Amino acid sequence: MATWLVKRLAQGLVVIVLTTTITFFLIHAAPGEPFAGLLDDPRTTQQMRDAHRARYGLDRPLVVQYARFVASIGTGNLGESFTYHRPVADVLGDAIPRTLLLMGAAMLVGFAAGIALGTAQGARPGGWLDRITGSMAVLVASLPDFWLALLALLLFAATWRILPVSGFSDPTLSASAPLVVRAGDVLRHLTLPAGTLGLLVAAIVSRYQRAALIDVLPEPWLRTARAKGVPRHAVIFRHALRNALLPTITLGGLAVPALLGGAVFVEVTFAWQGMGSLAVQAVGDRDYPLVLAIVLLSSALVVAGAIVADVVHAIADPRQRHA
Amino acid sequence: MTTPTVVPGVLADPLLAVRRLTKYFPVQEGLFGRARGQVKAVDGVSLDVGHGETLGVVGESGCGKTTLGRAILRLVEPTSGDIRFDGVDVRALRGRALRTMRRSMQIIFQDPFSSLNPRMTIGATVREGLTVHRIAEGEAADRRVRQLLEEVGLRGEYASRYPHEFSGGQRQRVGIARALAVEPRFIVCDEPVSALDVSVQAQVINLLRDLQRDRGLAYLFIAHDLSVVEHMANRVAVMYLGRIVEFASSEALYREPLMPYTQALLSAVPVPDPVTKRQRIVLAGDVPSPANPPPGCVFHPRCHHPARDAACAAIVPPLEEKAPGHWVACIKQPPTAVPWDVQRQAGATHEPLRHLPVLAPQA
Amino acid sequence: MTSPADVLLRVTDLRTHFHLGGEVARAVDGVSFDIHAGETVGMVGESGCGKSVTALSLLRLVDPPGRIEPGSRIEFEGRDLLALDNEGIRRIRGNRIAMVFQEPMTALNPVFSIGDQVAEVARVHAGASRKAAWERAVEMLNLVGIPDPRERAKAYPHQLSGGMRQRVLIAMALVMNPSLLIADEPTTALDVTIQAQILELLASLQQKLGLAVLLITHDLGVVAEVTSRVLVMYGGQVVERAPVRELFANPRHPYTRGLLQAMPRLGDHRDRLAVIPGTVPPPTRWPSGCRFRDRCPYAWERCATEAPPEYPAGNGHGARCHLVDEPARDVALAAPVA
Amino acid sequence: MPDATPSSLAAFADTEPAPTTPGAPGRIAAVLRRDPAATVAAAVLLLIAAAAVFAPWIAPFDPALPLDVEARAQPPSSIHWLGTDPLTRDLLSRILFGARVSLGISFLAVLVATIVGTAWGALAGYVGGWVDRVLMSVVDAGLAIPRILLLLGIVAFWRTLSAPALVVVLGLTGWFGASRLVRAEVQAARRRDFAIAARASGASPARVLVRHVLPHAMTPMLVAATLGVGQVVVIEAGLAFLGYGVAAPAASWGNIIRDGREVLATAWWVSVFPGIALALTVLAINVLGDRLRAALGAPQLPAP
Repeated sequence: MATWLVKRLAQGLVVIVLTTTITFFLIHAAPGEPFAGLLDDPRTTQQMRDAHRARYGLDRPLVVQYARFVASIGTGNLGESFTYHRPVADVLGDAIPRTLLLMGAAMLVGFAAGIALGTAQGARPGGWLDRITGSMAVLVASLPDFWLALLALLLFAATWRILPVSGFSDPTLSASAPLVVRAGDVLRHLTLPAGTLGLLVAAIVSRYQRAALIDVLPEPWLRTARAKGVPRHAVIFRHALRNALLPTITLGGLAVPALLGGAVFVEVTFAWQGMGSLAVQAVGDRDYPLVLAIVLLSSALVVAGAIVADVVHAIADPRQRHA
Repeated sequence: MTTPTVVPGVLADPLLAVRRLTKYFPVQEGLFGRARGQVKAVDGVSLDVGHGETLGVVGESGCGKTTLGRAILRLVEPTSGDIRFDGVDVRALRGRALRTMRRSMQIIFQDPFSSLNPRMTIGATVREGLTVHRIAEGEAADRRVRQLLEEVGLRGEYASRYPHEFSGGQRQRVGIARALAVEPRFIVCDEPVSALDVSVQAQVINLLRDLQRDRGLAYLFIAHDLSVVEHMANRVAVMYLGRIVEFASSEALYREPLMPYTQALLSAVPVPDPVTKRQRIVLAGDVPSPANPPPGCVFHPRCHHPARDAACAAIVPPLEEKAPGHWVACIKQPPTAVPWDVQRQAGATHEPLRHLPVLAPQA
Repeated sequence: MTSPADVLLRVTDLRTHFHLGGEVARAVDGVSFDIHAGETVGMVGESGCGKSVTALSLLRLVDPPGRIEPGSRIEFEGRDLLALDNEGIRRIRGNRIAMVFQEPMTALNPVFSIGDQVAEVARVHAGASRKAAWERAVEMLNLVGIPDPRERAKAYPHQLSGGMRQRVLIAMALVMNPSLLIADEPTTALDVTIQAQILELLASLQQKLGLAVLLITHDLGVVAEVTSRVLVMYGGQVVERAPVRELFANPRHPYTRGLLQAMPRLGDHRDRLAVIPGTVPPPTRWPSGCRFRDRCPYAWERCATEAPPEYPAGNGHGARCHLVDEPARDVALAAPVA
Repeated sequence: MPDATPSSLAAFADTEPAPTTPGAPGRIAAVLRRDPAATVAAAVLLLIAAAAVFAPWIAPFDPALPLDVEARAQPPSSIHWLGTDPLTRDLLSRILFGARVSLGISFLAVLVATIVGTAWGALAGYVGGWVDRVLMSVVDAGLAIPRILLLLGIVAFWRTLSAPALVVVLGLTGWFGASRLVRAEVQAARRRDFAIAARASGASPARVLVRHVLPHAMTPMLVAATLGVGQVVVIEAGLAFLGYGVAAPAASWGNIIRDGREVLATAWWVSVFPGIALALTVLAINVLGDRLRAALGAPQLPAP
C-alpha cells in the first residue's frame, strides 16, 4: 500500500508538472500583453512598459522565465500578483477556503441526494418513481450551470427575495458579531450557490447510481441471496447497494474537475469570491502568476481527488484490499 | 534447477518441433499489488507433432495448455525456447515472413461467441485469410467461401449473415471454415468442443476427424475432457502446472496411466454407466497457484502414490521413458534414472514402486 | 417404491413461460415429477431444455418476463408453494428448500466475507444472534470440509478457489437442515478432479443429513454416478423418466438414446460418434406434435400431428414417445451414424 | 410430413437462422423508429437544426440591427414574440441566429475532438508499452485541468477569436476523454478471440486495427460524441457568458444570456428564453445519446 501510494503520488506530480508547463507556455505564447489594464493603455510610455517587464522578469527569454518559475515554486513561492500587487499565496489564501466550502457543500448535498434517488430508482427500474424522477434528473442534468444559477438568482433573490443575492457574507455584519450569527450568515449566502451546484451534482449522481445498481441486479450472487430467503429490502440495500456504491465512490473523486468547472460559473454569477471567480478575473487581467497558481492548484486538487477515490475504493472493495 | 532436455516421442520427420518452450507472465495483483514474480504458464515444454497426426494435450484449468497452443503460433510471444515448423525457425520470423507462415498454422478457439467478429458477416470472416494471402479475389473468393461453408456443413447462402444469427455449434463450424480457408497443414484446436452440448459436440468432433482424413491435417488438440481427447488423439501429453508430466500413445496412456496425476484425472471422470462401480482416487486440495508452484514434483502435495515421500518435494522429476514410447515425470514409478541414494539423500523413505490402481472401466 | 406419504415435492403440470413482446417462450411446458424424502433425483438435458428454469420455478425465483402459468402446482411438504404469499415463499427458501448454483465464481457476493454470507442464513431464518450465527457458519464450513474454518470464515470469495467456493455455497444451503436441496449444475464449472471432490461431498452429506437432492446436470456420467432416478428433459418437457440403471440399460426415448451414443466415453474406440442432427429449436418455436421429431431418426407422420403423452413402460419407466405405444416401429435402427 | 431419416439429415440439418439484422446504422434507425423518447428527441434536434440553417429566412428581424429606442427591453408581444433585449434587438431573431453559431461550432468542435481522440487513443491502446504511457500522461494532464479553465486561459489571452479558431480550440481541449474511451475499447477488442483469429490468419497489425478493433470502439464513440455535442454547446455558451465567446455583434446563446444578466430583475426574458433553447437542445441530445447507448449496447456507466 505504501509503495503504491508513493508511485501514485509520483504519477500525480508528473501530471501537475505537465499541466503547469503546458499552461505556462500557452500563456506566454499568446500574443497579448500582461498587465491588461496598464500596458494596454495607450498613454503608457515604452519606458514604463520596459520597467514593468523588467520588474517581473518578463524581459528574459521564455526558458529562463520558466526556470525561474519552477525554481520559485520549488521554494513554495508562487510569485506576486500583477493586479493585486500582493503575493499570489495571500490572494489565494482567501479564495481557496471559499471554493472548497462551496464544492464540499455541493458534493455533500449532491451525493447524498443523488445516491438516495438513484437507489430508489434502480431498485424498481421502470416503476413510476423511476420514470418521473428519472426524467427530472435527465432534465436537470441538461441545464447549463450558469443559466440555472441565473434562474435561481432570479427566483430566490430577485423575485421572492428570500435569500441574499450575492457575496460570501453580509458586509454590514460586524466582525464582532457572535460566531453563530456569522456562521448563519455564511450559510445563508452559501445556500444558493451550493444548492445550484448540488442540484446538478445530484442529477448526475442519481443517473450514475441508478445505472450502477441496475448493473449489479443480474449478478448471480443476488440470486443466491434471494434463494437463501433474504428479504427483498435486504437484497437491495445490503447486497446490491454495497456493490453498486463502489463506482459511485470513484465518481466522487473524479468529479473534482467538473465541480471546479461548475464552481467557476456559480461563483461568477453569485459573486462568490472564490478561486473560480478569481480565475476569470485573473485571465481577464492577464495576471500570469495568479493564473498559473490557480491552474497548479486545480490540477493538484484533481489529482488528489483521483487518489482519494482510489484509496477509498480500495478500502471499500475487499478484492483490492486483500490483493 | 536445470533438468536435462528430454523430448518425449521424438519423431524422425516432425512437422512441428517444440523445444524447451517457456512462457512466463509477470504477476501484478490488485490495485496495490506489486510485481509478484511471474507465473510460469508454460515451463520448458518439448514435443513433436507429426504430419497428419493429432497430438492431444490434456490438463485442468491453469495448467498452461491454452498458452502453449498460442505460444506455438506466436499469438503470445514465448519467453524462451525453440519452435520449428517444417524446419523453419518460427521464433526468428518477423513481420511479413511471420504472417506468411500463418498460412500453414491455424487455430480454432474454444468460445464460439467471442471468436467471430460480431460486425462482420461470416462470409467476410472466412474470406479474410483468402484476401490477406492473395489466395483468391473477387468472384473466385466468393465461390471459395461458399465452398468452405458447405464443407463444414453450413449452407453457402449463410455467407451474408452475421454471427449472432447462429447457434454455438454453427459458429464453431464457421471458425473451422475460417481456419481452413488458408489451407493450413497444422491447426491448434483449443478446446474446440467444450462449449458445446453433447449432441452438437459429436457433430463437430466428426467434422474435425473428416477434415483431418481428407486434408492430411495435423492437430494439436487441447482439451480438458479426457474422453474427447482419447477419441481424437494419436498421442497424448498430460500437463500440470505448465509442464508435461506424462506423454504416451493414446492407447498406452488410457490403458495404463503411470503418472499418479493422470491416474487421478482418469478416475475422476464420471462414467455414464450406473452398473460398473470403480475405485476412485479423490485428490485432496486444489491445484496450487502457478505463481507459486510447489518445489520438487509439482504434483507431490496432492499425490496418492504409496511411495510418495520427502524426496518428491526435493527432486524435480525428469520426464523419463518408463516403457517404450511412454514418458512419465515421476521418480517413484520405476524405472527411474534418479538413483536410490540420490533419493535417500533428499529424504526418501520409500523405494520406487510400480503403482497401478485399477481404473479404466471395461467398455 | 415408496408410498405417496413419502412424497416430499410433487410438481404437477408446471409451465413457466417468458412473455417477450408478442412471442411466448415456453421454457418449461408441462413438467410433472415427484421427489421422495431422502432420494437423489437427476434431471438431465442440454442447454435450452428448461432444466434450470424448472429449478428456479420451484423456489419462484423466475424474474419477469418469466411467469409460472396458472394451473401449475408445486406441492412441498403438503403445502402449495404457488399459493403462498411472498413472505411465505421467502420462509421456504434457504430454509426448507435450499439451492446451489452453477457458477461458484459469481454466486457469492464479492464484498462480504464467506462467514458472513453463511451466517446470514441463520440470521434470516432462525433469528440467530450475530455471534450464534457466526458459530453456526464456522460449524457448517467445517462440515463441508473447509480446512481451518474459523480462520477461513473471515476470507472473501476472491481468496478462494472454485472448489472451495462451491463448498461454501453448499454450507450455506445446509445451514437450516433443509429437506430438499436443488443443485443446478453444481460441478459444471469445476475441473474434473474438483468435481469428484464435490460429488463425493454431496453424497456423504446426503447420507449424513438424510436430505433429498434434485441434481440438475447435462452430464450423463454425473447422473449415472450419483442419482437413483432420472428425468430426461427436452423442449421444456420431461421426455423420459426411469430408475437410473433402467435408463442406461434400456433407454426408450430416441433423444436419450442419441445422447448416450453421441458422447465419447473412456475406452470407447468407435471411429465416429453418433450424432443427433440439428440443434435444439428456440423455446418460442417448438415444432408441432413431438418436439424432438425434426431431429429424430424414427419420426413418422404421427409425430407431427400428435403430441405424445408420457407412455408408461413399466418399472417406473415412462417416455414421451409414440414408439412406446407402437413398439413394432422400434426396430433396431442401430446407432444412426451421420 | 415425410419421415426424417438419418440420411436426409446427414448434412447436419441446420435450423434456419433468424433473418439478418443490419449493423450499427440499421440499429440506430431502428432505435429512432421504435423508441418514442428517441424519436421525439431526434425530432426536436432536427427542428432546432432546421431553425439554425434557415434562420436568415425565418427570423422576423435583423438580429444585429437595433430597432428604435422605444423597443428597448420590451416583454414578449405580438410583434416581438420573445421580447427585445436592452439594445432593442429582437430576441427571437437573435436566438435563431444564435443557434447557427452555437450548434455549428459545437458540432464541428466535436468532430475535431473525435478525430484527434480516436487517433491518439487507438495509437496508445494498440501500440502499448512506453508509447502508451507517454501518450496517456498527456491525456491525464489534459483531464486534470478543468476544461473551462483551460479554455479561459487560451481564449482570453488570444483576445478575439473567429468562429473557426473557436472550433479548433474547443476541439483541441475536448478530445482527452474520447482518447481514453477509444484506448480502453481498443485494448479490450484486441484481446478478444476474433482479433487474435485475424492475427492468426496473417492479417497485418494495421488491418487488424482497422477492420477488427476500431469498429468496436466506434459504437461507444458515437454515443460519446453525441453527448459531447451537448457538453460543447454548454461550454461554448459558458465562454460567451463569461465574455469570451464569439465577437460581440454576432449572436450566440451564451452572449444573449450574458446580455440579459444585467437586466435580470427587470427583463427576465432576455436570459430565460435563450437558456430554454440551450437547455432544450442539450436535453434532446442527452436523451438521444442515452437511448442510443442503451440500444447499441455501449457501456451503461459513462466513463467519468
